Order: sequence, then C-alpha cells, then structure tokens
Amino acid sequence: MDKPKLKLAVYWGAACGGCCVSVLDVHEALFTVLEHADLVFWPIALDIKYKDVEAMPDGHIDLTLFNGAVRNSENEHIAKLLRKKSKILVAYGSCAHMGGIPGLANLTIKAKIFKRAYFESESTINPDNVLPQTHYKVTEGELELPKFYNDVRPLDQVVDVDYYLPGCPPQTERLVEVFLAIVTGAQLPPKGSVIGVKEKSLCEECERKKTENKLIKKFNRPWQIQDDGETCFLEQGVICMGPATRSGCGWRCIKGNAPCRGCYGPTSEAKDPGAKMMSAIGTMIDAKEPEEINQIIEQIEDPAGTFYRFSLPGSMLRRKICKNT
Amino acid sequence: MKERIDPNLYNDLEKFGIDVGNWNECYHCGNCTATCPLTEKGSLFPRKEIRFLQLGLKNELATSAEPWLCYYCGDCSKKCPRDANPGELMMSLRRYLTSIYDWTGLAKRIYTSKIFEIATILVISLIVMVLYLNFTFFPSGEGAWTGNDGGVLINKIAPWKRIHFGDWLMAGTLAFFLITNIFNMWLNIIVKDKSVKVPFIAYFTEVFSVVINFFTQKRFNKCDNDNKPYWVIHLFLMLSYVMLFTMIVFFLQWFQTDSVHPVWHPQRLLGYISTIGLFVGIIYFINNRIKKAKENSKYSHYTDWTFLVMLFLTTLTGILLHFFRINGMAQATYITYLIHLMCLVPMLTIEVPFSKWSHLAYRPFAIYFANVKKSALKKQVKL
Amino acid sequence: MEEKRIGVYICWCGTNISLMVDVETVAKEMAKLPNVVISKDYKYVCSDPGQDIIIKDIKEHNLNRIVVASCSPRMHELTFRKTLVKAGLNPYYFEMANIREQDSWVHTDRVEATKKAKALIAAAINRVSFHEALDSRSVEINPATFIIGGGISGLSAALEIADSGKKVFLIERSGRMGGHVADFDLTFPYMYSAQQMITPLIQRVKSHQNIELFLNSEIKEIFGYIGNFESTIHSKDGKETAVKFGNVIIATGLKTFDPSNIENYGYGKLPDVITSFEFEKMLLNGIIKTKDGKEPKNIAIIHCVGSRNKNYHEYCSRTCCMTALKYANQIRCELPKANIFDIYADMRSFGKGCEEFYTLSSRRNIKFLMFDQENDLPKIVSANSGDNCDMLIEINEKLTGKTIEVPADMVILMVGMEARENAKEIAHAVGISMCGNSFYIERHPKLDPVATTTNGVYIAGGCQAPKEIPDSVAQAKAAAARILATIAKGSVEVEVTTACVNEDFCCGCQTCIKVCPYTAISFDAEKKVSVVNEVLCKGCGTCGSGCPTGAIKCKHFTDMQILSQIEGIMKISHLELQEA
Amino acid sequence: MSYKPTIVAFLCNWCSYTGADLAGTSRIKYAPNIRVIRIMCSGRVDPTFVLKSLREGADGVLICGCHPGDCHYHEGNYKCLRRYHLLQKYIQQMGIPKDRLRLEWISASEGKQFAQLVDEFTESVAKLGKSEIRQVMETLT
Amino acid sequence: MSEKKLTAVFFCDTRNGQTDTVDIPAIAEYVKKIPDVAVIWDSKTFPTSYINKIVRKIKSGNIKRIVIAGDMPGLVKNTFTKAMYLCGNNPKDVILASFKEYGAVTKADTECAKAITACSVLGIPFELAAVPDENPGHPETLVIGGGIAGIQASLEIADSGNKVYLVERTGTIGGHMAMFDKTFPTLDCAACILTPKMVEVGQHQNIELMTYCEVKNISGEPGNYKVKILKKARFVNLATCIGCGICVEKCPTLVPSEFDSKTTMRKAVYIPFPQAVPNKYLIDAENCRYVKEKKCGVCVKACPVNLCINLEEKDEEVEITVGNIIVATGFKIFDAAKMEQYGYGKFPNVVTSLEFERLVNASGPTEGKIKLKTQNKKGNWLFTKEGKEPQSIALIHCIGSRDIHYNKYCSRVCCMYSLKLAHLVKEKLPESQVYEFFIDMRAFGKGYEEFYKRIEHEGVHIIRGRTAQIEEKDGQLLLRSEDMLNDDILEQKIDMAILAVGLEPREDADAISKMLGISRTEDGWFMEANSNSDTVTTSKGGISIAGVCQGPKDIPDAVAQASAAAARVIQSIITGKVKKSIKNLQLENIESKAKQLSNVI
Repeated sequence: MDKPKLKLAVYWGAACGGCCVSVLDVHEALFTVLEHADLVFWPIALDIKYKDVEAMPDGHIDLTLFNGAVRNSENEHIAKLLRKKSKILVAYGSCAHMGGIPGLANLTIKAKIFKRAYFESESTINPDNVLPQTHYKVTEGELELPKFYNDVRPLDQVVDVDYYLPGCPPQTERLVEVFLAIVTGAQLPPKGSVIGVKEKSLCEECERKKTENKLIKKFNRPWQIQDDGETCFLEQGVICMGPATRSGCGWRCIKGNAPCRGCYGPTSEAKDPGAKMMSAIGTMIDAKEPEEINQIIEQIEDPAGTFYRFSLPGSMLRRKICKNT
Repeated sequence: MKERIDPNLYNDLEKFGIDVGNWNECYHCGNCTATCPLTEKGSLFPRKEIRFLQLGLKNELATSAEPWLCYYCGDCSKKCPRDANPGELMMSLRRYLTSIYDWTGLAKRIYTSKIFEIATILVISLIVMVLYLNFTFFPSGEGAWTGNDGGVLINKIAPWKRIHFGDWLMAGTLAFFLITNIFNMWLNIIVKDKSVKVPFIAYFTEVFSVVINFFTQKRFNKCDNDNKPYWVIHLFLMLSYVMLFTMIVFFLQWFQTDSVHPVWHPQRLLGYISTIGLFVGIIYFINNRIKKAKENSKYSHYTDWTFLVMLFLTTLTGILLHFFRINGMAQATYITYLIHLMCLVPMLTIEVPFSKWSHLAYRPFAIYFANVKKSALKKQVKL
Repeated sequence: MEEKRIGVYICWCGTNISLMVDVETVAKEMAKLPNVVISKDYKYVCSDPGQDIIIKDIKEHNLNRIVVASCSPRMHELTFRKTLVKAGLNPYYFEMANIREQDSWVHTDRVEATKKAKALIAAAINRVSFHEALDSRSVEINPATFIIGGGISGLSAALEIADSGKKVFLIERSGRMGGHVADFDLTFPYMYSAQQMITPLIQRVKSHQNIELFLNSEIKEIFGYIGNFESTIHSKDGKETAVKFGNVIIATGLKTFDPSNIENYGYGKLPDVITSFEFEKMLLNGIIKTKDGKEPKNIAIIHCVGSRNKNYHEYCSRTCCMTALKYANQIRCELPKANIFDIYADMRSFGKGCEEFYTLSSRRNIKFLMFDQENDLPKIVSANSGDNCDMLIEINEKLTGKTIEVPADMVILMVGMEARENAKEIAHAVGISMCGNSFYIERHPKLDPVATTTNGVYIAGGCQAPKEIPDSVAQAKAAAARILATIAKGSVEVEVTTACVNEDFCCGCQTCIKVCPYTAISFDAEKKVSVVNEVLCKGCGTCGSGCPTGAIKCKHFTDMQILSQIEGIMKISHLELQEA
Repeated sequence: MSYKPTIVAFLCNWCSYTGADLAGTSRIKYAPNIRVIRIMCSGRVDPTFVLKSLREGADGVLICGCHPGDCHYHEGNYKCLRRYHLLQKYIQQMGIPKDRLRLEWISASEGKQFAQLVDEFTESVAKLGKSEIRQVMETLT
Repeated sequence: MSEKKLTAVFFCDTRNGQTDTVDIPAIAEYVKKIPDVAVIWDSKTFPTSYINKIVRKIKSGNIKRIVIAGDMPGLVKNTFTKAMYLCGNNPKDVILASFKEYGAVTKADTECAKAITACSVLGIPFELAAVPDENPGHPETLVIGGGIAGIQASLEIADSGNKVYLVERTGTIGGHMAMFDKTFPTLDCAACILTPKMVEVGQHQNIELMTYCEVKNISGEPGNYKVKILKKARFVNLATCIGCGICVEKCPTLVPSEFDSKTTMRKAVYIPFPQAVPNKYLIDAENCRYVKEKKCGVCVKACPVNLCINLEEKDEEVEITVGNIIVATGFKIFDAAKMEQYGYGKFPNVVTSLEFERLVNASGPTEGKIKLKTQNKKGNWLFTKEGKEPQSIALIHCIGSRDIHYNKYCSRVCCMYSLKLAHLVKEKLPESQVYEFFIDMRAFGKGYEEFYKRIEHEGVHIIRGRTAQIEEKDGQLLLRSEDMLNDDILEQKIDMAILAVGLEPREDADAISKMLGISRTEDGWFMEANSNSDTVTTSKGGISIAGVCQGPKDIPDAVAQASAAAARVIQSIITGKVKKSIKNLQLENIESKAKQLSNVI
C-alpha cells in the first residue's frame, strides 16, 4: 500500500441534497473508500472552506462528484473552481447531468420565481417586499450574496465535464462500482462517458410484458388505470419514459408500479430524450385525422414536464422562451 | 344569331364548280388567307369562304362580297398544303353568287346545265335570225342582196335605226335584269348584314373610288406580280369592250355608216384599237385556258368557254364584217352581219345578266359595297 | 478514427448555376472549412473530364470524402457514386448539394443564391464526414414475372417474356382478356381489325406453356423485393394461390371518363347521347341506330369529353381524336348519306399514318367544327318537331366565329381516359407512386418511362398515361426487356440504405415493429431485440425516428448525418449574420 | 429592409423533394431563405431534427411530405403528422410561436405549390422576426 | 367443329395510285379454289354504295361469311357488317384480310397476300399460321446508330450480359438529343440526362463502341449475319489520345460545326462537343489540308503524344458476326430552304429550330444568350455574343410537315419543342414578344397539355394560323399570317423567325433498307412488321428497328421503342434462336398450318 491516497471532493449545486445522501448511502462501503481516499471537500459533511479549496494546487483533487445544477453565481464559481482543482470532474445526479427537477425552472423566469417565492406563495409573509440582493449593506460591512441566474444549467454548460453519473439520485450501487473502478485503477472509459449506467434503455431490465401493440387512443395518468402490475405501461396508455431512458436504476419506479420519468437521461445514441420519446409516442398514437390526433394529444397536459422532467436545461431547447428573459 | 348548319350546301355549290380536288380537305391552316395580297382585316378570304361552305352557312356566303374581291392569282391554291384549291372555290362562288343575285333563276340553270346554256344560245340565235329576216330589208331588194347599186349599203339592209332600236330594247331589258340583280346584291351584302348599319352618305363618298377602280382595275393590279401582263391585257380587253359597246349602243349611227371613212378617221381608228384589244385579249385568254398555264386558267368551267367563244365569234364576225365591207363584198357582208348578230345577241343576253359577263358589273359594285361597308364600320368603331 | 479528407467540386453546369451562384467564390470559401482538402469549380463536373478530375484528385490528394454541388441528386448522384467507385472509394463516401434545381433555377438574387449555395454545400461537407462505407448487395432473381392486367400491354409483355422461356403469372381482374382493345372493332389509322389482332395474342397466352393465367383474380398486397416477391392471388371463386416471382409489371390500363357530370352534353338524360365506347359496341354489332331503333341521319362526334378541361382532366387523352376519325369513316361506310359532324378542338393526328388518315377522312364529306374545349362547351338540347332532327347542338364555332346549330340524331362523346378507380390500391399494394392524375409515375419521364421508383416493378400501357395501341405495346415490351435483362443476368443489386438495429442499444420495447410498412422488422424473442430484414426494408427511415432509444440506424440517413447537416446549414447562416 | 429568416426544410425524397426539383426545372421563382435537407420519407423526421434546427437558430422549420394516402412508404407521412402535432404543442409550451414550424403536403407534381408555400412561409416567418432561441442563446449567461 | 359457312371474298381497290401492288387477279384465282368460297366480288363491279343491293347479293348467294381483302379493307368494312346485320347474319363474320398489315405491299408479296387471304377465309389468324422457322442465333448484336434509341437499346442488351456492337457514323454517340438544350415538358437539360447514359455506354464492358464507322455490307442469314464495317480513318489514335486539345489550337482549318448546326466553327481536328463519347479527337478527312493536299500537318508536330496522330491512316474494314441487328438510324431535319416563302437562307435571322436549340444552349455560339446574327467582315452572318437581342421572335410550326408538297405526315414533336423554345425565349428574354403560329396544337403526351397551358400563361402569343410568308422590310422581318381565332390578319414585324422543321428519313435510308432487305413506307420510314402489335420487328428476321427511323417520335417514345427492340433481341439470345423472315415462308406451309389449326379450333 504505497500508493498515495486519492483525494475526493463532493459538492452540491442547485440540488435537493438527495445526491449527497446517496453518497452517504454507500454505508459500510465508505470505509473501503476511505481506505483508498481522502475526502478533501464536501460541504455537507466536512468543514472545509472555499478558500482552502482555492489554495489547493490545480489538479490537486483526483475526483470530484458535482451534484446539482448551476443556478447561481456561487454554483458557477465553485464549479469552475473545482474544475480547475480536479483531475476528474463527474456530473453526479440528474441535476448536474441535465438540469434535473430544478431545471424545470427554465419553464419560467427569475422574476416570476421571485414573485412567487417572495410575494405570492401561501406561506410567505413579506410585508416589506424584500427581495434577495447580491449586495447588502449591514453594519459589519457589505455582504456579497450569490447572484440568482435566470436559467438553470447543467454542469457541462458551465465547465468541461469528464463523466456523467445520472440518476435522481444515482443508484448507490453504481456509485460504489465507479469508486471501486477508479480506486483499483481500472481502465477509465473515454471522456464524456456516462458511467454507472447500462447502454440500453430501461425496458431491457423492466420485466413487465411488452408486445408490439403500442397503439394509444387515450393517454392515462397512472391513477386512471387498473394496473395489473404486469403489462407495459405504454400499452396501457400511460406515458412511461422507460424506452428513452437509460437503465441502471434497477427499474425502481416501475417496480413500485409507477412509470419511469426519465431521471437517468437518454442513451448515448439519443441526443434529446424528450424528442425521442415524443417521436415514439407520436408513432403510437392511433389516429390519422388531424382533429383526432390533436384530441389525443390534448390529453398530455404538460409535454415539457412529461418528456423533459429531468432534462430540460440539457435538452435542445434548454428553456422556455419568455418575454424579458 | 344562331345559324343552322346546312350539309347540302356543299353539294349544291359543287354543281357550280369543276371537279378538282375537295374543299372539304381544307384543315384551316390559314395559309391561303395570309398568302392572298388582297385580304385585309374585315375582309378575310378565301379561308373563311371555305369554312362557310364546309359548314353550309348559306346566308354567310350569300351576304359576302369577298368572292368578287378576289382576282384569282391562284397563289392560295398553289401553296395550299392540302391541295384544297381555295382559288377555284372563289371562282365557283362567283358563279354561285351570280345565281343567288339573279331572281329569275336563269343564271342558276345556265351555270348548272350545259345543255340549257347551249340550247338558250341556239334559241336566241334563231330568234335573232328570224327577227333579222323579218325586220331588215334583206333579202327583199335584189340590189341590196348583190350590192349592185354600188358598194355595200349596210344601212339599207339593216337600217341603223332599227338595229339601234333593237339595241336599245335589248340593252334596256338586260339593264333591267342586271340592275335588279345588283339591287339584289346590295340587299344581300349590305341590307342583310345586320352587323353594320350603313349611313346614307357613305354611298356618295365611296362612288369615286369605284369609278377609278373600274377604269384602272388597280385592285387587280395588287394581285400577284406574276400577273402583270394578265392585268394589262384584261384591262385593255375590258376597255376595248366598253368602247365598242358604247359605240354600238350609243353611237351606232356614227359607227355603222355606209361610206367607208379614211383609215385615220376616229371612227375607224377607235374601232381598230378596240378590236385589237378585244381580239388580242380573247386569244390570250383562250390560249391560257388551253395551255392551263396559270392557276386561274387551269380549270375551265363550260361557262368560261362559252363566254370566251361567244366573244371570240362576235369579234371575229365583226372583223370579217368590216373586212367584207371595206372590200365591197356586199353579199358576204350582209350574211356576216347576220351571223355577227346571231353571235352577239345571245352572247349579251346570256352573259350580261346571267353569266360570266356580269362580273363586269358585280366586281365594281362589290368593291363599292365593300368600301361603303368599310367606311360605315370605321364610323361605327369611332362612335 | 481515420482523418477526413474532403474534396468539394462545384459545378457551373454551363451557365445554369454560374449565372446565379458565384461558384468561384463559393469554391474558395468552402476550401476554408475544416477537413476540406480541395475545393474546385468546374464547368461540367458530370462530364467525363469533370469526373476524371475527381478521380485524379482522390488519388493524388488521398481524398476519402467527396462533395459535389451541382444539380439535383436525383439526376446525378449515381453518376458520381460510380466515379468514386472508379477511384477506389466506397460510393457512399459521397454527398451532393443541390444548387441548381433548388437554388440557381429558383432564385433571382445572386447574393442570396450564393449564400444559399454556401449553406447547402457546408451542410453537405458536414454531413459527408459522417458518411459510412456501405456495400452493395445483390439478390438472386426469381425468373418468374408477375403481370397485373390482361389488356394489350399485359398480353404483349407476357408473351415477350414467356417466349423467352421464362415463367409468367398473368392476372386479370375481369373474366376475359384483351382489355379495351377486345372491345374495339377496328384500329386507327390503317383500319385493321382489332379483333383479329387481339385474338391470336389471347390464344397464344391461353395456350402458352410458360404463362399461368388467373382470370377473375386480384391481389391485395405484394411482399418482398426485387427478385423475390411473393403474393397471394385471390380468385373470385374463393381460391387462393400463393405465388413467388422476381419482377412485376403493372399494366392495369385505364378507364373511360364518365360524362354524366358535363351538364351541357346531357349524357344520361338525352337517350341518343352516347359515349364512344357505347358506340364501339354498336359498330361491333353491325348496326348504328338510335334508341328508338331508327337510322340516324345526323351524327355528331364531340371530342375532348373530359379531357383538356380543368373542370375534368387537364391532360389530353391522346387517342380520342384518331378514334373519332375512325368512327367517322365507319359511319360513312354504314350510312353513306348521313351527315357526320366532327366537333374537335385540335386535331391530334400525330402518329405514323395518322395525318394521312385525317386527310383521307376529310375527303369523305365529314364536317369538322372546332370548339373551345376549355371554356365554351357546346350545348346539346332536344329539338323541336319542326327541326327535322332529334337534337340540336349549339356551338360557338371557332373557325368562323359564329354560333352554329348542328342537327343531330345521335351524339357520340369521345370520352377521355382516366386512371382506374383502384389505381391507388394497386400503387399501395406494390409500393409505387402516382402523379396528380392518379397515373403511375415512371422513374424518369424521358429516359426511363417503364421503370418505377420501386425496383423490380414496371409499368406499361395506359396506367402510366393514356396512350394508343402501338405505344402501349412498345412500352410493354420495353418493360419486358428490362426484366429479361435482369433474368438473364440472374441477380440484381438491392437497396443499400436500409435501417439496421444496433443490438447494443435495442431495449426490446418493440415500438418499431408496427411502424414498418413492409413488415421488415421483427422481434427476436431470444435476444430480446428487434431485427430488420434488410432486403424487405426500403429505407424510409420511419423506424429510425420512431425508435426511442436511438438503436435503429437508418443507413446513409443517420441522426448524426442529418444533425451535422443542420449544423452546417446554420453555421453559414450564423457566419453571415456576424459579417452583417 | 425586412428580416431575412433562415428556414430549414425537411423534404421527403419522393414527393416533396421531387416537387421542389420540379419548381426548379419549371424555373418557378421563390424566396431564397429555405435550406433543404433531403430525407427519404417525412416519417424520418425525428423531432430531434426540428429541435436541433431551432436550437441552432433556424427561424423556421418546414416539413414536407407526400399527401395523405400518397406516401411512397404507405403511412410515413401520418407518423410525421402525429409527431408534428405533438411537437407543435411542445414548442408552444416552450414559448416558440407555432408559426415557426410547419408541415405541408407537397406532391411531386406540385412545383408551383411548393414555391408558393416557401414564399408564404418565408413571409410569415420573417414577420415573426429573428429566432427567439437565437436571442436567448445570445443572452444566456 | 362449327359448320362450314359459305364465304364471299371481296377485293378492294388497292392501287391507290401505285403501280407496284400485289397481283389481285392471281390472288382471286387462288382464293376461288379454297372450299367454302362461294363467290368473288370485284370492287369494280360491286355496288359498295348501295347496301340494299349487297343485302340482296348475300341473301341470294346464301353467304354467311364475307372476307374483305385489300390494303386497307377496314375502310369499307362497316358497309358489309351492316349488310350482314340486315340479312340476319352475324356481323362478326366479316373478316378482314389486310395485306399491308402483314407487309404484303408489292407485287413480290403476292404469295404473302394469298396466305393472308387464305387465313382469313379459313378463319385462322394469320399470325398463328405464319410462324417462320428459327435459325440458331449468334448471341452478339449490332446496333446501328448511336442516338438515344441506339444508346438505350445497346444498354438494355448489354445489361443482360450480352455483347453489343454499337456503330455510329459520326465521331460521337448522342445523336440529335445531345444537340438539344432542354427537353419538353419537364425542361430537363438534355445533356444532363443524356450524358450519363452516353458515359455508361462508353464504359460498359459489354458494348463495343464503334464511332466514326459505317456499316458497308450485310450478308448471311437471320441469326448469323456477317457485317462489314468501314472504320473511317480517324487519324487520331483512340487509345493514346489524352484529349489535351493542343492539336485543335494549332489546326489552321475552320469549318462549320455540325454539332452546333453550323452556327459555330470547329477545326478540322475536333471533338464534336465537350461531352462527346468517346472523348477523343478526330480529324475530318474532307477538310484536313494534309489529307487533301499533303500540306500542313502541324497537328502531328504539336501533339505531345508520340505517334498519336497519324495522317497517313487509311480507312479500314472489319467484319463481325452478329445474330440480331437493331436499326436506330434516326432522322434528318427538313431542309427549310425548300419553302422559299420563309426566306430561310436568304434572311439571316430566319433560323431552323435546331439552330436555335444550339443558340439557346449554354455551350452554343453565344453561350446561351439569344442574339440576332451579325455580319462579319467577310460578309457572313453569324451568331456572336455581341449581337443585338431580339425583341420579338416568331415560331412557325409545321415547316415541311402536314403539307402535300413536302411531307404529308405530322412530325409529332414540333408543336412541343416549339412551345419549349418559346418558353426558353421567355425565360431568357422576359420582355420579348414571342409569337407562335400553329395549325393544330399537338400536345398529346403525359404532361404535355399542362405544359402548353403553362406556356400560354407565360405570355406567349399563341396564334392559330400558318404563316404564309416572311419578307424583309426596314431591316426587320415582316411576317404575314392569319389570326383566325381573332378574325384578323397579322402583319407582324419580328426580329427573328424560328422554323419548326419537321423530321425526314435520312438520305441513306433507302440504301440501308436495301442493304438490310427491309421495306420502307411511302414516306421513307422503315416499315414495322405490324403497326399495332409489333412496331419494332421488321419483315426480315433478326432485324429490328427503333426510334425515329420507324417514324417521328419524341424521346420517351423512342426510348420505349428502343427497349422494346432490345426485348426482342434479348429474347432471341435467351432462347438461342432467331426467327427467319415471314417472307421466307412458303405458301404451302402457311396453308397446311392454317388447316391444321382450323381443325383444332
């Protein structure tokens, strides 16, 4: 054991924290990891200041798991910082991968979000109409707060990313595999690869019965059907992102009788998961007349939310076009 | 206005023509009309006439002046891509129209029956003979018959007054027929054509042009250049004819004298010139028709021949008459005089109102009416 | 990965392109794009010397991708692919930019047209980088031929092939062969007997050892591909026969126009207004008579019924003029004294001996009237008692400019030809295209009038466009020639640009299976992946876009190729924006 | 000067591309803003292509296929039609005017109609002005 | 077996002005002997215009069948069908024995005519009875003529894997089509669609291309023809010529270019046109100064390839053996100078359509710009780029066609190509006035009528009326034509007149027909075996015809016909047999076959 220990960092940007939890979820395996690696930065668990990171020499960190999207100037700053300091930067989790749930904020704009959060939400009491500021004078001096961006961006839109490890959150087992791979010095996949996943999409794992009869006359929400727990959701008219989503999660949602929502993102052959799924769904709609087609499509109330639930900022269109964006 | 197609018209008209090709073959390329140097807007022929014929639009044909405006240079027939012979159609149409204008129906019979024509000529000749024998002094006076009393005394045998009376009688009758026929022509060409309303003044303004055309036949001259000698000879013939006609009908007293004038005397000079004009012309036309040299002489209807032959005989007997007379051959003169009349009278009676001669009158009038119509149309357009 | 070395050739096409596109500048600018090694402009790239330049450059500069910007790829893509082969490159390392039909010929602003050309060429350059080597494949040809339609075209083609000793399946929807020709009495312009012409053909077909005849039969669909088609023949008596064959000739012919909709003619209302085909029957039966059994004194023939008129069909039916003349002659024989009126628009007597026939007819006292088939149809009305005829036709006669009344006791409408009502089904069953008039589209209107865009399927006779007997026969035999050539060779090359499934990505969702119109995709239950039968696949690419995982690749139309093409187009547009 | 849009068009090989070629051989003039991408069938049009075009800054996207019932590959155009409607809904949700995307049927004989369509579409896209996405991309932090 | 029916045979008048016709009395004599023939009716004494009299004759003779024999018996058929109907007989028992239908035309064909009549009398289709023997066939094929028809036929056969000799008189294949600018109605550029085919021919491993060669003599039997081919001295070695064109630069002799319809000049050493196949130079012996006078020879010195140009080369003759021959010799255009009224040859700007085709072509004398001719220093009128643009152009249809004085037939393509030229003028000179003078607009093919309408909407003045004459007036051309649909006569001043010349058989058609032993129609086109069901084979076995040499036709029809001719050839190659000529058949053979069949049927 004369090999020096690897240096690890974990950071969260705009995220729910689930990814960090998934790291914690490695349980005992953490000890194995720590045998080989030191955690040099992990705000949720360790008290290491930004300036400590800044002080590190470039490329000092061997592996950084960056989870969460880039939402504000702080996220961006740290992303860039970590990029500089890390040998390998992994976009960890759906948010870093393609924007994730926070990415749905791209369907609106900052002003509206603030309006909702600071004025309109039912639980808000804000009689002074205070809004977040980037600079605020207090008696101790001037506070500088991160700037809240208009758009949510996945990590690779801000910095160069070496690997992606998707999932909301990523399957812990996958993380362990990755860890072990790095630690054991296995041959690393080419840069830009999505790791901790399988090549094929979810249906491959899914054990529900699939046939070619995917003809949809009516779209159903899961509660609208009597799910027998065996038939492919699509064949029951429920939009399941499974075919357009990488497997690796162990079809957890479907096992729980909920259709896949696509947190693992598209396969490497699909550029835009929502588009691919829309294309497939379009194929399945069982109608020829424009009126009938439209009538069926009307049943999909929120195409963006349905097909891009976890991937809007990383998709082709990235965001909704709003006035004054 | 709707017009009913008359499929039989073609057969009717065929009787006026010569069996040379088939007007039904025309496929209306318009080459003939465009070739014709005489066509102009408002008077397009011969294609349109073929069309009227093919479709049996009798009224259209009867009311058109165009056949008279054609002088048969024959270019249209020569260049016709289907050998439909439009030139000959125009010729046949002139015959047809003559029969249309003629209210007596004689023209139709003459043009459609060879036998009828010859029979009429013979009958008239005989009538002339009988009349001559009854009303002249011949052969009552022995001397007159032999010319013993010194020279040829034509006025004794056939006193000019009586002959003149016959002249006038015949001229009047023929003029009556001719004029009524021309009236008919006017009715057809102008009155029946509802598309144009002719103001009265137009009849006066156009008179002059017709007179000029009559004496120069400049329209004929506009026809093909190849036809120059044709035009000259025809003009000369026509003028000669008119001259002789005038002398006989109006100045017989002066023309038919018992004394022989010197050669330079205008009476003789005019007579000679006219006779030469007539004779040369007739020989030229007969020769043309025999040789079928030109498009317009290729096909001869029997009425064409009758006209030429009768005119020829009349002229020939006239010349012989003169020859015998100046040579004092009284007996021969008198007989020739009779024969001359026997040729001349039927020639005029048949030809003038009912047959080929009539073109002398119809042509200028057709031009006249056409011009009148044209000027009327111009005014209409201006309005 | 190999280094991409792209050669770009921009064609002047004489002045066709160069007048509207600044080809020299374009060539210079394209040279600056990444991977472009050579960029040239040339007067006629398609010419022999033009192709020689490409070959020479490939060898000298070690090019491995070629882009030609010239006419439509529909015109010359094959030519240049062959050029690449000659130079030792895979033919699919080639891309064409259409800067003539879709640029220089349709625009008037030289600056814009040049910009567009740049974008299209840049797109092609981008695309060609992603091109992959594809290998041509050949399949064996089943020597049997399937012919649909037992009219004169079908019979001629069948005999031509069968006489070569090759098997023919001939199916005919009705119970008898000979089609329309069997209903004809005489043929124009030489007035030969149609019956005597068609009878030996039918007899020979019936007794031919190589021809298997299916009367009263139809097919629903043809499966397979060139050389290896199969289908089931459904006979009206319920029998079904499965057949396999290598080529198909469609000779379904056409049907006659139904003139009931033309109000002016009163067809269906006036008893003695009949169509040409009804009249033909009268001739065959030897007697021309009106519905009350009288001998008609006046017979009118009206041309262009349903043809050359935008309310019905804009096209000319090609045969009616001469057929009308034929009738006129036949009527003249039967009724020497009758009045015959032929009401035409343009007399189209264009074939060998036809103009002479027209001349001959015009000598037989037939009245020709010209009408305006486009805007001013004649009107047929019942006559009054005094008119001495049954009907009157009121027509604005064009050559006199007069309105004319034509008496008629019988009116023959020269009905035009139109596609059969089931033309579309057959087109679908076989997989060929139709033009706006529902006639089948030939592969090339000039140089390939018998083939279709579907390999192994040929069209002959009236189903391609109205045509007369000699031309139908010639076309049928031309189709036979094409088939005999492939049979003689024994094999034929098939579609290369098919779809294929990347088993590494296919998750087995089976979305694609119903997408394929040719049932070329099936599910391999063992491997749990979809499989494309590449000989059945015609390369439409619908499955490729329908596959949610991206496992199906449409060869030569891959996602990457098209996406890069889009990038290429937009790159130039952006550049220009920046410049502006 | 009015805005000169860039339009990406996907034309099926059999009908619409041929129709566009016909417009060319017939020398029917139309607006030069269109950039044609040839595909074998309108059914090959993957929504990805459309979104990619928009993403790259195309001001308009035109899809043309054979008329319903005339598809060279039987029903590819119907599949395109369904995807088109779904896509329309999505892009509208994403704030892109629906007029930027259009699906039309052009047959091989409709050269003239193709030219008219291009002119009309170009005009309507020009009215919408510069692509919103391009504007956004330019302002994205 | 049906009961025997008494038959009458009626002979039509077949002379029709011709002297060399089948011997009717001899046929009548022969037919009389056939059992069941009750009576022979002679057209001279027979009352064809009185159907009632015929009825009486039928009834009195108890006639049940009538055979009408003659060149075009169909012309009188219905008289008899009606008579039969009126007698209560079956009108279908009126049978035609059309001599011409099966090629019995001249006195020499009398035996054939007898057989035709006999078959009709026996009720057996002639085609079934007259089946000629077969010879074993040689698998190689000769195609004479390298126009589009020859090209198509050659490719078709070569694609089936069989050897084809394609013999072409000029230095390149391509024929007239290569000279055209665009093709109607799709307006494809002719060269664009033709050159790939030409290239294919040039490169096809099964085609031996013999350009600048002529067929001199043909002997042998169907299936085994010995063909002597004259290889005219080309003086340039096909194998070594690199097509650099230096010789052309140096050559001092200028002659009018045949390819450009003599609107441009070429040198004595030349390639016919840039896309020629083979793309190699050749020297025109008639104009080369060295060949004529043994002077010059600069090309030899200039040529960079050793021994490539050999001015001493002599014509050679080679002999090949083939089983089948396809004749695709094409046509020549009508000599417009014959119609003096249009002043072709007198007025410089009266041009033929083919000259105009070259003028509008981008590779033509003005690079495709439409210009009037200008006079050069020598006084010759030429097309140059400096010429003035015409403001008004007239196209005159039917030049030499549909005219009893020239060619009676319709040339079939002129209407459409004139419309096409009108379109090209309008496209290049939108402001110009284009007049088109037609008689009947023959827009009959697929898409043609639509094209016609389109040209009309483009503003071309389409006038019904044949132009009568063109004169020169005030330096302009003055044309006179009736505008019959507007009831007017047009005297139109124009700058240029394009004469839509018709198509004629080539000068050597007669020689070729004699050499091959195939017959020609009155108009001089090669005669097909059957005008309806077999337009590609000839009366001589193993010889087929394709393209315009059979009669005027447009490109698709010529192509289809060429393929059809190829079908016949491929069929004979596959079966290894070539049918002998029908004319080789003895009358007895046909007779016995017919009897045999009549027993069966």
